[in-house]
Amino acid sequence: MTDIPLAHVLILSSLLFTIGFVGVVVRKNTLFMLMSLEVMLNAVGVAFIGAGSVWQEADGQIMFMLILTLAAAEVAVGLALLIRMQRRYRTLDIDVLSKMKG
Amino acid sequence: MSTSPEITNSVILSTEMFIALSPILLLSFGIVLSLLLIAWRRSQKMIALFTQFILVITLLLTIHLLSGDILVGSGTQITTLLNVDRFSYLSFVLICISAFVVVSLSRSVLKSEVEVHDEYYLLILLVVLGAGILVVSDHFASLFLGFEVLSISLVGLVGYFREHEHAVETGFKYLILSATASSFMLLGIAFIYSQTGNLSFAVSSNVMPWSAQPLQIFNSVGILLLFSGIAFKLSLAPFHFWSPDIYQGSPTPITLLMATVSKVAMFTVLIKCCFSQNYFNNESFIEIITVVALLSMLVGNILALKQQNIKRLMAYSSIAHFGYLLIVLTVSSLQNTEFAWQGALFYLSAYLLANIAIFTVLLISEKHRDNMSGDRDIHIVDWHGMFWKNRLSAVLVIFSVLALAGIPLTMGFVGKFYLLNQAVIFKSWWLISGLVIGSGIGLAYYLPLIFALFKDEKTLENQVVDGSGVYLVTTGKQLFMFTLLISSLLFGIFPDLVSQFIYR
Amino acid sequence: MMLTFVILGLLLSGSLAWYSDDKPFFGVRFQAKWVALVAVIIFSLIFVFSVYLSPLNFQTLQTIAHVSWINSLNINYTLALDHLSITLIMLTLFLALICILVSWDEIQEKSGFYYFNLLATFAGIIGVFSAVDMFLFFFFWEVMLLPMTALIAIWGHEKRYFAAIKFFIFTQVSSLLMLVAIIAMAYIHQQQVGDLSFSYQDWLSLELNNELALYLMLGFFIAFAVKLPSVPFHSWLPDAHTQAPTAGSVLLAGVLLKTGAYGLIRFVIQLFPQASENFAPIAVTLGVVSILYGAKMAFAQTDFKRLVAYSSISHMGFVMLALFSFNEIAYQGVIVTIVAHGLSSAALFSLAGMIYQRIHSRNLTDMGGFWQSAPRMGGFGLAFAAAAFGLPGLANFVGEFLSLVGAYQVFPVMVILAAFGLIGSAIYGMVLFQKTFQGSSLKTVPDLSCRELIVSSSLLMLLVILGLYPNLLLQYFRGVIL
Amino acid sequence: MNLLASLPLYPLLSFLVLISFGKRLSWAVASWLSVGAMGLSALCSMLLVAQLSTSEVNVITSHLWQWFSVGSAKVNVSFYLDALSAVMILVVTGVGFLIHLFAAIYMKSDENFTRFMAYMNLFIVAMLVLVLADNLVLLYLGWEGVGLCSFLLIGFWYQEKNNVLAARKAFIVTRIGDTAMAIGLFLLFKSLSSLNIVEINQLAQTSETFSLSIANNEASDAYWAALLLLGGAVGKSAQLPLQTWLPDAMAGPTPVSALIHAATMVTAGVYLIARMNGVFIMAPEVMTYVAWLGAITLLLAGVAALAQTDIKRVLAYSTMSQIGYMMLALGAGAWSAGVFHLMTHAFFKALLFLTAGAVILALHHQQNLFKMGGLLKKLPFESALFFIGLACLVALPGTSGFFSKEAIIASLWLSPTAGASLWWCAILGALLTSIYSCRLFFLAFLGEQRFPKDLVISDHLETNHLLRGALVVLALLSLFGGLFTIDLSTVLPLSNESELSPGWLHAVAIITPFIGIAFSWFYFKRYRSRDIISLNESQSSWLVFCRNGLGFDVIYRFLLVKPYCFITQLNRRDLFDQLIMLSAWYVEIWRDVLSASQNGRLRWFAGTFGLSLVGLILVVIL
Repeated sequence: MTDIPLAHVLILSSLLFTIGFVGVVVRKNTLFMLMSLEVMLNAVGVAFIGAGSVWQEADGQIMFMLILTLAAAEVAVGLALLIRMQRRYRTLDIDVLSKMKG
Repeated sequence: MSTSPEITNSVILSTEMFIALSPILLLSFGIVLSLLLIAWRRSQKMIALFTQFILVITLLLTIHLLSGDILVGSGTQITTLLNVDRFSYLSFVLICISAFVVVSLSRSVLKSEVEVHDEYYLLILLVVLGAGILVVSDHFASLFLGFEVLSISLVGLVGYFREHEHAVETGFKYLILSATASSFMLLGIAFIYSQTGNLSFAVSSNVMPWSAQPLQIFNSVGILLLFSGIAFKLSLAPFHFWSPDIYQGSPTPITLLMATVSKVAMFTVLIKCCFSQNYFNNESFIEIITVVALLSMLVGNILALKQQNIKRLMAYSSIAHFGYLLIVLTVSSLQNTEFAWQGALFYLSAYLLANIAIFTVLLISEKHRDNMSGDRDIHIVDWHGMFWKNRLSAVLVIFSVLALAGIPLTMGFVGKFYLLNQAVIFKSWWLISGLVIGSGIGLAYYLPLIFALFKDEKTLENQVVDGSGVYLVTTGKQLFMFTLLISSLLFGIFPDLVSQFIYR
Repeated sequence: MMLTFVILGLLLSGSLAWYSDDKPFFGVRFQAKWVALVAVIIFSLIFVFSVYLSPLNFQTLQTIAHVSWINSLNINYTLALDHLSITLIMLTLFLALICILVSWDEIQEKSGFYYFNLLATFAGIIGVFSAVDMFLFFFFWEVMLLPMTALIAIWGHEKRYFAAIKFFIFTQVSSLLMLVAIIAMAYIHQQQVGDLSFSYQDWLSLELNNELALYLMLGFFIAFAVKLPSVPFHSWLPDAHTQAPTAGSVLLAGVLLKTGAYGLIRFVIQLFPQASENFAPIAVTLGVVSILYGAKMAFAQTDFKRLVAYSSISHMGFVMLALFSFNEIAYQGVIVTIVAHGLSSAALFSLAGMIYQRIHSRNLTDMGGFWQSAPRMGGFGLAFAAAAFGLPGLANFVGEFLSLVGAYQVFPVMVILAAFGLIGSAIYGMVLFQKTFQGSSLKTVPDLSCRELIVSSSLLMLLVILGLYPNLLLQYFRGVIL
Repeated sequence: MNLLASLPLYPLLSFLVLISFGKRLSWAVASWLSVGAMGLSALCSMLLVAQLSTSEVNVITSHLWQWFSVGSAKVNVSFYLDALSAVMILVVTGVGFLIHLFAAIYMKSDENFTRFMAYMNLFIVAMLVLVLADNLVLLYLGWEGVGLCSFLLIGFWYQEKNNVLAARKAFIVTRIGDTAMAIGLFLLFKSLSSLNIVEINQLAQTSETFSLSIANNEASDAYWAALLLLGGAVGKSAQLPLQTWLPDAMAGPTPVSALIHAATMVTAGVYLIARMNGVFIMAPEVMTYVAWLGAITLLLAGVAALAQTDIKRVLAYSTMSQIGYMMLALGAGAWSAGVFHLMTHAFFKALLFLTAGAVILALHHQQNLFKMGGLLKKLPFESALFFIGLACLVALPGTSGFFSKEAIIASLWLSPTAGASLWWCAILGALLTSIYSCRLFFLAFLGEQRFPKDLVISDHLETNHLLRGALVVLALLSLFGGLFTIDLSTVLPLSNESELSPGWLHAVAIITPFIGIAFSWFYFKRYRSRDIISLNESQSSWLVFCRNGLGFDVIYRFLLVKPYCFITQLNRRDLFDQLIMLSAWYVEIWRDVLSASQNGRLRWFAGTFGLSLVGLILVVIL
């Protein structure tokens, strides 16, 4: 059992998570926002796998399976909305969607 | 995508557990049946009636279970994932009531559309199912599952009316933000799991295995991340930015659904998680709770000050109200969690009643204005002089706004009284002063709303409501409004009617 | 039981007035104001007779009604009366008559709802004066506010919404502090005696350590200082008065300020004797400051009602000064001042209402020389202004004299400062009277109608009777040692 | 209801009748009612005085009802007649009756005549209550009632602006005095725990704590109580600090000036000090203050009277100086001399005012002395009466003024609390009095006729026998008033005439008036010579300064009135209100900031998610 200390796994997943988060915040194109969402979810998957392996339990991996299904569902709905946005606003720039204010 | 547990062998699910879980099972069975119904005959009225039927049956079943003695004490544990006790089913009752109201209200909204909207009702049932899972969950996995069922189906509902101008914007915002929030929550769960090794709420201190030494930092950051995910859903202060836009953009019944069902479910699961993990003696967690509560009390009230759009105003006021509710979490010891639960449930029912009333009147005035062309949102100026034109809805709005403001004679005051009781017992002076200042500022926007009902300037500058302004309200709606008014007054003056039902 | 009957009766008759407003009823066009008038007369008679005939000795608190309400927190609906609350309830019922008579033909549109609100406020006030269970007291304390705010907001003058909001927020926030104090007291009672109780009588027996008692006392004191407007929290009163309809300001000045004084007597002085004893110097300075500040501000006003509002702040300063000197003579002075100020400020505001109905302005600059065309109104105006600045022979003087003599025993320097308030009151009394009635007459004003005559003469008669024979009132308060 | 209780009842009843019926009563009915009521009370007071002199216990009391009780001390509405108040009620009702008679005719043409007579009656009621009160609170009631009536009567013609201002000024200045007296009452109650006048006078002597000078500061209770009572007296009797209101009070009709500002109200202060002699005796320093106060007012008023042009203002200043004499007498301990002078002064000052009123009415409301002149020929009757009045004022030997003024001046030299210097002030005052009286007489009656020739003297006053009778009675009273020897020994402590003051004092006192007359005969030759037609008052700055009351008005306006108005205007918008509005504005600012943060951009919302997480972590760590 390659004894990678738990801290390293957690730090890796946190880094990956922050990369994904920054991707959501910075990217202007909606498609890339969805992609960075995926990155964040996968980062969490890594954390779960790491934690699961430390405790020698399958819970972590089951949770990862659930996260995968979640990611799939979200992307499906996200892409559907993407198409609607493209048809309605002819652009994928996210800042078009900011009419409600105050 | 509900997993129906009957397939696995029965040793896991004894009959007694089966009975305890029966309302949620009935609900999921109902969803499957409505899918079949859609496949058989697509008629708008049929699916609406069927959904209402399902919700009523679930409600009756839950009430029957509550009056029975199965759920006494700490409740029955169903597999490690779920734990059913009195309080979860009490909040499930609240959820079913508000879902039933949402369904009956949206029948009139959907009637004006041309094609059949059966998936609308299906999504609402899914939301209720998600809330049901959340309410009884005792394990992070069930928490996660319920959370996701709730959020994904809400995304569908929020952008339902495609041709509304903000539909896409609302859908997208809700999707991205709830996805981020759920990933933050998951990260938190991962960190907690990595430290404690068990995902269920029940506290078990199994020892750290050989190599990794316990990293206390990850545990507290994990709790914080978990709380931030839940706080997002409850639109508490620092994470509240999404709620005004989503409340304004989505169709009114769905706003009501979000304001009531999703928040009640999330709050119940937050209390269950905190009390079972006894986070309350974790000093930093209490600190976070106090900061977030203070922030949301102040930010929620201050933002609502000059708000003219009624939906956004309701969003801000719900931020403030859940800020008040957080006082319940600052419990100091295990045995008075009972008292905290009672306070929370009473306050939630008062909040629900007030929101349902205001949104019903909002829907009526919206329906009236729709056939007057222009689907701009309802602003306070549209409600001018409503007291002199149709008195019942105006009186209803007055009493529900007073309930939100926490003035006696209404249920809201007794709820606030319980919260204050809680706060004074545990000497959380900061929260008390936050509550006092918050309700002071709150009056600055609740009162103009009430006075607007009395204003009857003859010269309405932006002529939105026609001269007569008298809405034609179906007798059913009037009866419904009358019951709402009577119940809010009755429970306000005689709170024992509700509390003896809770306290058994 | 009769007190609940009076309160509910007032509420029901209010809704009856609202419902039956100008609807044909057996052929006669029913008028809300007649319903209201008849109802108030009936209920005040009921109250007077039942108090008169009841065997209870009202020297101490006698519980009238006791029904359990929220039994989970051991809150029950208990009403009790003693001489203080009987006097104040009688003052309220008398001023109820005055309010209805004053707003007889001032309120034309939506009069049904108007009289509902008026009667509901009276019901709330009677509840406040008689509630003994602290939760019930708080309940009535807030219920009394709702119709009052509606009165100001709907039938007020130009800036009515702002004034109504300011009035409501001021009282609401301060009464929330009181609610916190009430709950804290209930829990102390639970710790010391075992069971949770909100009843005032049980609390009297609690002993609290000094520091905690001071905070609790402050919680109550701030709520009542806002209602009895003492200086730092007084700024809602002038706005509420100027914008309220006549009956509203008569009610506000005549009775609502007295709930503050009643609260101070009942729930601050008697509940926390030791804490208020060592809080007394601050409270007395507050009282003196509000006397002088009220008089100074009253002199600077050009609006009739605003001037009278500031004068009530000054008068209530005397109450605060006398109350916190813990002297038996001063306590009697407080009782007389409360009743006298209730009558004299109600009189001045009804006068303001009469003038407003004639010239549709409250500004002193467009008044002048009314004595020429309205001698009777001038006479009454002079008498009421004289009452305001404490002319002996009228009730205010007896109150002020007793308060100052009593307070002098304890705080001589403060009383000397307060005496400058007497000069200040003379100055604004002169300004008020001379600017309206003397000087060159710009417009001719019709003299008092017979209704207005009844109102003014009844008020004046009471002021003179109390002025020349105050024992009528003081005999009940002999030997009440604070 | 014995006789004493009925004394104030008659004018009260006539006041109520006049007020309630108002304009509906004709002149005849109204005047009969009011003058009749006055006559009745005058008669009643004479009977009472007669009853008093015969009764051996020389006190008559009548208790009406108990007003209220201050702790153990009972404050009740009851009247107390002894020698001192007997003198006062004689003066008040006697002179009051004659003035009412004159006023009924004088004010005949005024359209709110009934209101005027009602106020006059109310004034008499208040004065009687003041004089007969047996406790200080009832006295205070009379005291304030008198102040209110003087306010109403000064501002009777309220159309003109300056009448209104004069009335307000009179009321507020006297109110300042009243407040001082009220504080005196509180102090007296605190130290002697009784408010009854007779008790206070006895207790003051007996109780040791009262006059004991407390160790640290030397002022004892008696000192402060006496000083405060003096403040009240000074306010009402227009003495030095609070005297500016009296000259302006001449804005009211002349009978008002006669009744209130000569005979009765202004003497209330003297009565108060005389009545509370028990307290004053225990504080000798305050007695000297009273004396010095009287002396200084005496001189100031004399100087001011010299420079006046209006006939009524001259008389007003002369009243002020004569009251200064009374204060001087009381300060010096010559109690009965002071009260005696009060009585005689009431007679001749009422005579002077009424004749001046007759002259003013005859010249169609001309009050300026420099527009009169040569009236001896035109109005012989009035000039004779005026001459008699002036004679008594100047204290020519034989007149009542002579007896009373001599009594005062004689007792000054040896009295412990007064001294030689005060005696010289009194003499100087007598000199000044004689000078301004002669100036007044020469200007008004001798010299050339300075009013337009064709002015027909309105004679309806001339022919009225009733009026003339009243004036003659007053003249007789002022001439032979001195002969009534009123015996006040029972009430007031005896002053020490035992050892003889040096012989020459008496002579000097008698000669001074003649010196003054001689001096003014030559100095004012221009005024009385027949050929000078136009005379106008000199506008030299010094004379104008004196004419305006020696600058007190200016000082007070500059020191008190202006700053008070400035402060009130400065803070018109109520500082505390601003503070509250400031906090509301602060919340407003926060609202704008937060609503700007709701800018609707999705990326910003996600960003805030991360930011708030970092923030919360910081909170946890700190």
